[in-house]
Amino acid sequence: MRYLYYPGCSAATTGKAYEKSLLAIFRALSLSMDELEDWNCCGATSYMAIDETKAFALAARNLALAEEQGRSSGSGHEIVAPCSACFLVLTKTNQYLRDYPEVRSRIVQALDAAGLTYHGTVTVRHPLDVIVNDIGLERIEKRVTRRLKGMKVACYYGCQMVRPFKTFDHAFYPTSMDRLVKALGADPVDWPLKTRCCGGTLTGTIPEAGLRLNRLLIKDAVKRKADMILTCCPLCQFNLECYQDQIAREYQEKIHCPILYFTQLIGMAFGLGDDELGMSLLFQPPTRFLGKQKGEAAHV
Amino acid sequence: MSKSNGNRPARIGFYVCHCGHNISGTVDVAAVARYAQALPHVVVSREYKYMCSDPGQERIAQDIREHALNRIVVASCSPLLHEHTFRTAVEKGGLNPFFFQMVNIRENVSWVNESPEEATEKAMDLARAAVHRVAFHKALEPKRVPILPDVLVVGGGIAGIHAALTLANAGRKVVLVEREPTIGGHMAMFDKTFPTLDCAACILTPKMSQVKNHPNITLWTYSEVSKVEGYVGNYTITVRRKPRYISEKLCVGCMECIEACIYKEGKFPDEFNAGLSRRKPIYIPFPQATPQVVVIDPQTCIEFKTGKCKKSCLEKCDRDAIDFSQKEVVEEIRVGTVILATGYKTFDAGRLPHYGYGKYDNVYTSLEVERLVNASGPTGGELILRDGRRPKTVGIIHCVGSRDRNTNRWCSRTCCMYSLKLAHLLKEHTDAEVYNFYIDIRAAGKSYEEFYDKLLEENVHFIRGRVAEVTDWTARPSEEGKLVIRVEDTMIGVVRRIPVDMVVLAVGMEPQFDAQEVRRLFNISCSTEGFFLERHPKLAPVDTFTDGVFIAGACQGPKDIPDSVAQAGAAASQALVLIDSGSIELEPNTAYLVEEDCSGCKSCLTICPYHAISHDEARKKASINEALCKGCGTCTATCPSGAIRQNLFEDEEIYSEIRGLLTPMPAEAQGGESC
Amino acid sequence: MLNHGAGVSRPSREWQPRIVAFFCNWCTYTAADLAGVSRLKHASNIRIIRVMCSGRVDPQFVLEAFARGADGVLMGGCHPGDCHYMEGNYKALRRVRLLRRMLRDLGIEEDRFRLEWISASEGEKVRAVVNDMTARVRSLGPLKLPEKFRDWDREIGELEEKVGKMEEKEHVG
Amino acid sequence: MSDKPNIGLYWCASCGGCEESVVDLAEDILLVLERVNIVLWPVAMDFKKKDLEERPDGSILASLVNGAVRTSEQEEMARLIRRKSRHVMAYGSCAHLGGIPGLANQFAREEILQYVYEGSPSTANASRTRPATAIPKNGSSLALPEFHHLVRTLDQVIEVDYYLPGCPPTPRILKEALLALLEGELPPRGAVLAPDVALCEECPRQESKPADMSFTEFRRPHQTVLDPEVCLLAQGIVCLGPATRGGCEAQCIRGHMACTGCFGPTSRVRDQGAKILSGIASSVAADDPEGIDRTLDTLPDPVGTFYRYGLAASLLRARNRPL
Amino acid sequence: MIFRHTDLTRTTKTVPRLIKFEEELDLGFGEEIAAKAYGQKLLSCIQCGTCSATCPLSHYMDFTPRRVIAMVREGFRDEALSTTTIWLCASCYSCTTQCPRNIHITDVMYTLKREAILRGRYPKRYPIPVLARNFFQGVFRTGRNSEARLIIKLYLQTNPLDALRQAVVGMKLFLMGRMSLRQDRIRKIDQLQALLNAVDSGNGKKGGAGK
Repeated sequence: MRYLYYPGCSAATTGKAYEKSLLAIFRALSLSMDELEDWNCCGATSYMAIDETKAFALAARNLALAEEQGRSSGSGHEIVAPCSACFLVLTKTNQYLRDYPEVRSRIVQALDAAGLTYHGTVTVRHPLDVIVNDIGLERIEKRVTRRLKGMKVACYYGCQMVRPFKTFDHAFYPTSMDRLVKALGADPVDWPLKTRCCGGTLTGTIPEAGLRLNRLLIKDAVKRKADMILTCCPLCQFNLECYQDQIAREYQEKIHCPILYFTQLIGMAFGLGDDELGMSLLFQPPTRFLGKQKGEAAHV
Repeated sequence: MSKSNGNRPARIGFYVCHCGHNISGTVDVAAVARYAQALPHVVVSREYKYMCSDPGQERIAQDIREHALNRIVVASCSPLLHEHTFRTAVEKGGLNPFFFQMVNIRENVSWVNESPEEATEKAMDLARAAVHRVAFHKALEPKRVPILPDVLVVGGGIAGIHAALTLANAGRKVVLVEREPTIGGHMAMFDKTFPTLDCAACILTPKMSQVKNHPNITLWTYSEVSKVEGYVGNYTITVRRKPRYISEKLCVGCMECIEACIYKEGKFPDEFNAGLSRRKPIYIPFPQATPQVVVIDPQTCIEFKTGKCKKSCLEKCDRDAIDFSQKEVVEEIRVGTVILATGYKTFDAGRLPHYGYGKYDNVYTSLEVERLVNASGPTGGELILRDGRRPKTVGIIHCVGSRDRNTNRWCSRTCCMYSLKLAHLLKEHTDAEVYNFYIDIRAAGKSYEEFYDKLLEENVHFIRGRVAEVTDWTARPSEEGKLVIRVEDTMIGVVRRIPVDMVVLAVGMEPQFDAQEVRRLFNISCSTEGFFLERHPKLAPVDTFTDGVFIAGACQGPKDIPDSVAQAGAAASQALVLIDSGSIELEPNTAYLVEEDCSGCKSCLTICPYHAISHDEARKKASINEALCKGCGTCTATCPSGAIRQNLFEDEEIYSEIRGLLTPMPAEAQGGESC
Repeated sequence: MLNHGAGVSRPSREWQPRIVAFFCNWCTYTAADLAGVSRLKHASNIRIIRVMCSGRVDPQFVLEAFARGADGVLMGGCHPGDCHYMEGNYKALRRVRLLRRMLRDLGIEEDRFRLEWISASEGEKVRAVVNDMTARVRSLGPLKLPEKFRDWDREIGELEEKVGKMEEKEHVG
Repeated sequence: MSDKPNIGLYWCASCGGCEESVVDLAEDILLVLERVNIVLWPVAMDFKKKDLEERPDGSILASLVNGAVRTSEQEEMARLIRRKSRHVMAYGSCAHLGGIPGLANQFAREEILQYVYEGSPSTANASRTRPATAIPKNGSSLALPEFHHLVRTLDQVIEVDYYLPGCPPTPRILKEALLALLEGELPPRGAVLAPDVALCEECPRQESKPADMSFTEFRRPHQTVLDPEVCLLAQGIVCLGPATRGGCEAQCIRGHMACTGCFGPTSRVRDQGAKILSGIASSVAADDPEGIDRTLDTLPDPVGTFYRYGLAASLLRARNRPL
Repeated sequence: MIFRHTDLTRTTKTVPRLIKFEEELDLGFGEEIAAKAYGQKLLSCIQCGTCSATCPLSHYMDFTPRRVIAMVREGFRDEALSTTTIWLCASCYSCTTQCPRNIHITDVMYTLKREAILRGRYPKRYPIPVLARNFFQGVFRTGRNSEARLIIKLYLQTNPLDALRQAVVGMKLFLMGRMSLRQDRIRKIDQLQALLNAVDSGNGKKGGAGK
């Protein structure tokens, strides 16, 4: 199975650790992804508010490039988008192009003007889907060299990976990441907030709303004795991790919870090094736990 | 081309119906009448407000006599609705009823087309086709078949029970087939019934024992229909009777054997108590089960699983009723009519994970609560939750799996009322604060609104809003240890979080799990939702499109007890109408063979699914048994040399209809005054 | 009441495809009734001929319809497994598969001839199929075989007389 | 001699086999000649159009015309014969149904001319000469007949009184028709002078046809070793016998060839091809579209198979195409 | 704040009018918005409130999403476009997924945002449209989004004071290498601009940014 890879704009900055760890575990599984050449911003949700057709056009350019590159290089017609927002926008564009003729005709025209064509053959995938459903938990489990025994993990899916398109898991009670965590030897905590919104860009635009959303997520996870929250989106990770000090200040309470990417946790279980997984890029490295784990690693 | 009825030239009477405004609101009826008047052989052309009314029908009969008409065309509604009506009118006028053709300009035209021009043109096209076709019609004699007087009732819930008793009391022999070990259905599980709050068992169990004891009723529980053959008036039904491993004849229901079972306590989920209690492998579903016969579940019985049980039950039974070697019995019965009352199933609340059913102990379905509040239920009527507590606050969530495009679109009709009833019972049992979360309260039944009124005065909370989630995520210390219901109070326009101890999910009604198989078995249709389809939603609510098969109760759509009983009575009387008429006229649309045209090519033999066609070896020709023919016409379409024909759907008739449809319209509809 | 005067004027209107439909009594015709009862408006181009079963539809009827001026022919039957007569719809399906091939070879586009399974409850599907088929046939343009036959026959003498005779021959009498 | 009734024989678009078949009457032809005057028979004797024109209208008792009508000359002759004859008999499949020439209705006239005068591998026609209706020669103009757009059956051009089916009609069919004509015992006009029951009735293999026919594939005779006794359909060979009039004494079947339908349909059938299609397709074994298609893939040319003789007489008459 | 309270101390002088006259409404507004949101079945809303209850932000909105839908349906155009609701929508799609009538409420919110921008009906310096516009312009110029530049711009344009508050986190990110002022560019920016301009000419309407 070969995939195309769409990093998205945050891969180089806030989501650096995500990209590093994702590529690291792919290497560890001897899988490769070919980066989509000359990809552009997916359009993100902000774009929709200004001009939706242009947002679709931006996404459609990526899809068109992917179709062409996949065909000429043999990388297949599946493109992996790790950022949930990119994943949603590309998926949505794909579906709306299929379902709404008026969207299709306008986008086809615009693509044509730019010398591009798109036939709708590309499938957009999230790496969690690829890992759980294509690679399979059995293979993951086999590759684990350091079972993460005793680690309690709150799996946070956020919104845009599971909604509104029923792509590979339930919109409110997804289980893919929980099953993955189990396969790594850790314990997922049952967490009703796992798909509750982190606030997205509201943390920046309307902090009083955005921070509250973050606070209740972290507090409830901690209350459920989670050692960490696992995320699958750069923005979710950023929101949950980077505002903890600010929350602590504003609400005058202690708040501390490591926020990792699910790919980093896989990497840990695979025994990959901290550097490879971008652990140093975290505000709150799960040091306490890593220490505990290092002692046990030898036994596995 | 020659005309098949060459004796007299056609004299056609054409009638177009306004159907109030239903047709004339879109179709220019007068123009259609004028147009038809100018068609060849049309002698009389009229329009009328309601052709199906007495004066409309009388007009046809009178015109036949006065104008020596020999063919009639009526353009009105669907033939599925009124073809029979008009054929009767034609017959009254002294003509063979099959010299008639109906044009559907309501369902097929005025109701589906908006432009008056297009609708009128279409109506004219269809009228022309019928005028062309009717000229080729032949006189036919309808086939009459006798109706066997016995009736099969499938399903022993309240609808099936009521239908069976009605027929039995009218002196008919009834076989009642029920899948479960006892009759009673869902109603037997209910505690009280709305709006009167009678005890469900008190009104149901006498009827159950009547069924058991009625000389005209043969009751086969733990049995399923496996095959249906034949046609109206003459069905052969195969019923498979599963072994109970207890002789129904010998068992007196003393239940000593249950006591004696080596399992000292119940171990397996009790179906009757919705899984809230445990039963043994040998059990009786509930104390008033009918028949009062014990049953052994081979899935859980040690003897069946290992063959090494000491069988203390066997020793205990002094009537030797227990028989581990009992086998399934296949019975075959012959009946003239069938009533299907196969009921419904409740919506699986697990499909909506955000309501927490199966995840949080204290989330219950309404059916579970019925058992929970019932004196003979798992807790003896005490309201003790799964975690042992008694609830101080209860939330009842309406419309779970109803009115939702993500699950079921329909309203389940009963949930509002039973939720009110449960609210009352819960308050009565626990004095808890009870919240109802509803979208709309639908209390449209006799004394239903009054019941709602009563509940309001009982200080039950009514919050208009559909619940988004039930969660154990707490935002305040006051919510700790509770389930929080998150809902918009749409009356106030604010989102509320309401902590409760117990959540009741008012689950909706769905088609029975095997509705599709039953439908195929009895050759009837289902509506979009999967409930059995009635012949007409208003005029034939208990008939199906298969003659002699009637439907009653919730298998036709969500229904409460009064409606189910009413429908069961209606189905029974429809069956009686058939039985008492002694015979039924069948549509004479059978295939027939013109023997001298047949080459004996055998192309038709495999075509007939009813084996009505055989090859006569001596004459080297095909031979059609018209009694077996059901009139699909597939053989007629197949016969490569045109030797097989079909009454009512002769090649010539259909060709002329096609030709009539497509003959170009004269540029200007001819003048000529319509009568 | 509407009043259109003595005749319905038509020539000014754009070309409208004419689609002849053969619907089985038990499923598709009932579904068409349901579409009516549910007031599901759809294209008015369809003219339904009721037969008991899709198995009754003789391929000759389809050809006759085209030859008489239909621009499209639609057949409707019960879903596989649901035929009121057990398997008439399978017979229909087999004939349709072969007839489509033959029609294709005879220059009649596949979109002009269609078989759909529509159960009694699928009034919505009737609307969708009728609309879709009308749109497809409209985009193919008129078939107009009768006009074509006339054009073809213009090369032989005394066309008028000939046509007159043909019509006389087929007159219902 | 003059008291004997006059008979004409003429051929249009045909292979000549029908002319040949008259000779197949063998010694019976002498009996015929004893009773009639042959006043028109271009293939055998020297007749000019003008001879026919000079005859009074209706002076010929019957003309047997074989061949389909494709050219203006054939049309003109047919009309002339019609005028001069009291009875016109369409003789043979081509006149009756269009016949093999009728298969040309799958192609446009231009396609045919292009292929025959330019495209075919054996054509040497550098100047791309095409037949024309007027060819100037030595100051005057030579007229050639017009090549019509369509092959037509005889009754699509003139009224026909009787039909003698077959490719060619059997001697028995011809003899019986002539006897009926001479004895004045003809059936009502428009009749096909052959039995109105399909061929299976007289087929020697009828009994071997199983009651439960179902096809998984169709075969051509060269693809299989045929059982000489068993129904050909039962062996997967497409045989048009069930949809074709009898009267040919199943000669092809006796020669181990399937019926190709030359006698045309029975009187109840309007379109022979559609009807045999219905009969055969209904018995395909598969009931899913893909399975059905797999079986039908073994029947590559449905038009050529089911309309071997009848395309011109079929409901659609020809492949749909612009003029 | 949940309700728009009337200031009781002043009611004696100015009593707010709470009546709506039919002539003040835009009766086609519901259908107009429905059409712009791909024919969403807005009109089939049964006002059950699921959208509001499932919305993680509804308690910050002046009107719950359900009420906005009611306003749109009934033609309360100006009111609907002036709500904070449409700006608080974080595109989490909970409402869309749970709506029992399958109304794509998130798309409706997008449509309303666009309408509000088009008609200039949003508070000046309101961060969300500003963010959107900056985002839009940045992508048009370079093909990619630079988070750092976007955020800095946003704070400078809306609330410079807040920028200071955020600076701590920002600095930390810069130091870790998780934030950079470098602007990525795609190679074929011409192609991308041609594409976006083609959308404009195809629409015949002006496209917000880039101009």
